[in-house]
Amino acid sequence: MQEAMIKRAKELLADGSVDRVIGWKRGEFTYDITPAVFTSAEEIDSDFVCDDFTAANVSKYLVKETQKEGKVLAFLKPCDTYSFNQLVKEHRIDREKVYVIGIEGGPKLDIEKIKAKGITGILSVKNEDYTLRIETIYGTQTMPFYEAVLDKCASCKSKKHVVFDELIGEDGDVLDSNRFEMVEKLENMTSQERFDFWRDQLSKCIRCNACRNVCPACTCENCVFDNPKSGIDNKAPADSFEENMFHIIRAFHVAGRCTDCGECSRVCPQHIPLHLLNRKFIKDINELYGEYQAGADTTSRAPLTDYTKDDCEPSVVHERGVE
Amino acid sequence: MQKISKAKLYELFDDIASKQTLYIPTDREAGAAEYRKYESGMKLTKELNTVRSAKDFFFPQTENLAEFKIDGKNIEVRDIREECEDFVIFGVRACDAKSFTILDKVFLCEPVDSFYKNRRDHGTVVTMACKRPAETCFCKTFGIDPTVPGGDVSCFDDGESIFFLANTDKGEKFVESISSFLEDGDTDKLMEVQTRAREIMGRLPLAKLSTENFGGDKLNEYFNSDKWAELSEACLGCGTCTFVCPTCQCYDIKDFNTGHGIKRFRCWDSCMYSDFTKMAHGNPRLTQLERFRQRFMHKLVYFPANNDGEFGCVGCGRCLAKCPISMNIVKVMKALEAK
Amino acid sequence: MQVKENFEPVIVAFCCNWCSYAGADLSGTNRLNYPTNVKIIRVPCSCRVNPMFILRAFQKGADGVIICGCHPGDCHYTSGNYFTRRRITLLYSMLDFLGIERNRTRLEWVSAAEGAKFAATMQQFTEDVKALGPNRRLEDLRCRKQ
Amino acid sequence: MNNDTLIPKIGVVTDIRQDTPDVKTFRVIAPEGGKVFEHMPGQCAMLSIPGVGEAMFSITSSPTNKEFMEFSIKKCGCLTEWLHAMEVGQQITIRGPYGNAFPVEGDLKGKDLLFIAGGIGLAPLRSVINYVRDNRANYGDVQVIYGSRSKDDLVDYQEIIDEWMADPNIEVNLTIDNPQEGWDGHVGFVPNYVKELAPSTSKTVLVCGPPIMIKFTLAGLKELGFKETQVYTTMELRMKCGVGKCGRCNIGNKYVCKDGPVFRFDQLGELPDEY
Repeated sequence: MQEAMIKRAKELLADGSVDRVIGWKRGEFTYDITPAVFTSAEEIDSDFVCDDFTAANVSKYLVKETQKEGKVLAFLKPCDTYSFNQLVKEHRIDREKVYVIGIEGGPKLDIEKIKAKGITGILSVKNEDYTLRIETIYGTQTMPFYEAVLDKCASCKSKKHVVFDELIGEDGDVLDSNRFEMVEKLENMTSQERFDFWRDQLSKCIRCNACRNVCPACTCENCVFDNPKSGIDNKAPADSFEENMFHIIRAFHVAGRCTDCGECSRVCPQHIPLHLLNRKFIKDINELYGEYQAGADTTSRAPLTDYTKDDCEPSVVHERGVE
Repeated sequence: MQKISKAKLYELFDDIASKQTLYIPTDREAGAAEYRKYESGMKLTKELNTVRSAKDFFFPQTENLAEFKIDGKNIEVRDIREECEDFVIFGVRACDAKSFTILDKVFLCEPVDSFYKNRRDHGTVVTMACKRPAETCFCKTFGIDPTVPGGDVSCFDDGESIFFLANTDKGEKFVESISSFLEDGDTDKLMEVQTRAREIMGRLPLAKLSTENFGGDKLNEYFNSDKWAELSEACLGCGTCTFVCPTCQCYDIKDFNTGHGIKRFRCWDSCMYSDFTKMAHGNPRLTQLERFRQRFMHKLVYFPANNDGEFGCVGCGRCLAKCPISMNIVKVMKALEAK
Repeated sequence: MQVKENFEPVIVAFCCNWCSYAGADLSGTNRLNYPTNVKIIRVPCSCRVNPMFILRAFQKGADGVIICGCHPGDCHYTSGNYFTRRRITLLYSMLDFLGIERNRTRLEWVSAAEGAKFAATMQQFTEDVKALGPNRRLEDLRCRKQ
Repeated sequence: MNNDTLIPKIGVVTDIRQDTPDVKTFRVIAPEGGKVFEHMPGQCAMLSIPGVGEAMFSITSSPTNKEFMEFSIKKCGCLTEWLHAMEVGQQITIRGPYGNAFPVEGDLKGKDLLFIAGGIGLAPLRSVINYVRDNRANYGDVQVIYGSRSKDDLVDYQEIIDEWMADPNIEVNLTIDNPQEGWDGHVGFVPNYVKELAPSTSKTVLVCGPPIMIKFTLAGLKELGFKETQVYTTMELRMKCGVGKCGRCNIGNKYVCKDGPVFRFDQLGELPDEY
């Protein structure tokens, strides 16, 4: 697929259809891939990469890119197309300035999961028929491909591109995923158990803001947590309350807009399962206000900017089974 | 050298912990280690290093500086400092141990930061030599030998025993205090382990990375480099690199109104944040390019310019592993060097 | 959770200016009692209540937070309380998900004519929160009074 | 434990003077009377209202004033709005002094001095001017060129009229940006006025004002034949600690709070253009 992408990117650059290409750039090692903008065929030839580690969602970069002159070619995986659509819907991306090529999605690999197996000194990772052959300074190791798949890919919601100008490879379908499994498991715990679970997780937070800054739904020019006049601006979780507040408010601010792309959990240096908060909102919205997938289209009203006269009362929360 | 058999190590930990607080690196989950207060039954991690650096012990993410009581027009300032209790950090890697000396240059120069000094005075750093460096390691670039890790006491693991070597007075005292657990040991095997580790260091992917093109005299050369735009393009402006970095020491001072007083605290801050230098009348670092440049210029040029050529990086590799977009100091160094 | 002998909770009530605040007023003029634990914050409309307000109330020492607005369909601004309903339902659900006791939060529709309902609601809510004891799970330790 | 510079002292505001529509000058003393600490002209102090914020302000009074310190503060942000809302008797917190000072006891001694200020930029220079006036024998000619948007925006106008202009030992040239009723002085921007006055190049210049004014003034001075080594200025960037540790006020490897705020232009020229 990488060859086809490079070929197409160079064609489109050469005939002037696009001025820039946004994709991924090779790093020092086999896995440290950086999103990058390419402007020439030479750059693409030497650095462009699309492989098992190109998990980064590039759609948020298009907010800045479409503010510049000229047209940009973006390679979007199915999950990225949802984020892209949502940003178009919110008028953050100028659709006219982007040429979207849909590419096949994951599953992509999580280097941290490989390292968690005690594998270190990694020189290369090769997928040989769904067994990873990992060359290291300390010799060759193998592990099953599926044990190293990113969490966000393991619970993939859709292989369908909701927006594209052309496709490389096949388009897939919306999947019947198990993505709410963990949310359900937590819902069935007692309140104390849930509290302990989240305290344990959120206490790891170092407030690096990676989750916020990578999130394609977080595109505010000035975040409420950076605004000294909001009264809640803070740079460090000085108290457990602030850890909770940051994540509750952040999840709330993207509720109904979060496409469940899973980037927040992918980038968290402390492995906090932040996507569970977003999924809880998605699950609630689906159950209480009807199925809704943010980013699936650019026209429907978002659940939190909409209402019906016979919506349920908040007392549904109090009437749930387990306390 | 004095040693203890690995089988008896936890007995030693129990003993140390009965006298003062002991912190050891332990697994929080597979692949993620952190320093925790030792309690019986806790096991040392097999990971090379912790996710967060050890700087927290001396420069915690948040700490209270003072308290204020406000009564009408009057303010009362309360000095809430207390003498810190003695503590021991076990298993610090050479890179982190070196980071303390870099932090010392900032916090212990005049005017001395008493909050930092208080902790530094009461903490004993027991380091552990590296045997299995990771591909992201490049401490050698900054002149660190991870097989001789420094700190107050250096520890070496030859597979069967842990050897203790005191480097400072504080270290001597510590080794003295645990002498009943130690016996004299033969270091032949240890030398083998060391030689092998050094040999691996030489084969690491980043082994050839050098600082020769960097230093305090390179300010104008690199500040105006046209590489910054490309390098900073993908930067998210998050603070992951700064917060996992053992040498990043920028902080913010903030007030919190508790409803019955004001707590003034300081917390880590990141030069990558958009409001880091924002003032009422403007911001000298308006775009991510300037902020990104600041971080790397500080480590590679400004810091050595102010500190006799010492670099503000120890090559621990945390930013390589943790940056959400995998942009890091190694890529920056290589890009700037390329003519 | 252990309930302290003489624990008196702090209840923050966000009341919409047009209905519930007037309802509170009416309960006062009718000399109906409601607990002094309740601190009323008047808001122009229940949909003015930002989720942050609720969290901040807990941070600064509230043990329970109740939002009162016009009955659905009666909003002074036509549809404000419909948005409130969705928003607050989701927020309460999220707080529940994080393990915050669900009886610390409530939403009630109280009209300007329902002075008695206001007093009864506050009475009941205060009792419920009292039974839960002090807010510990969503507390800012720095704000705790020594 | 020793005193830590980060733990502030108390200052009492004993006088508040409305200088211009958006500048007030605050007089601060220690609760027990006298100054909270000694300083040199050009140095700064961290003022704060706990719960609101803390910021760096230059000390506008001269060190020769042994009774109090003064701060001229323009209302432009969160903290300054609070400071402007203060009443006499209010306590604030204060720590310092921070930064270097104008070399009044070094390179400036015996020299002819030219002060060029724009708007609130007079605040740090006023400290030097009054210091020089009180140690008049140590310095040569003294000339002050000061401009503002309007007559109302001239900080410390009363002191300028009553004391400086009445002082035969210094020459004061005032200017305002636009003509105004009741103003018969010079009208025009400071950089142009400097060129018109064409001061002797033997003078050492101390300049402070908005960045754009400094830029054009420096260019004008160079045209007149001044060298960069003759011109001093004072900088301001966002600061938190005041002692070169919090890491945000650096220009290149120099910290404005510690190595500055006073820089000579040739020193500044060696630093990257990031301020």
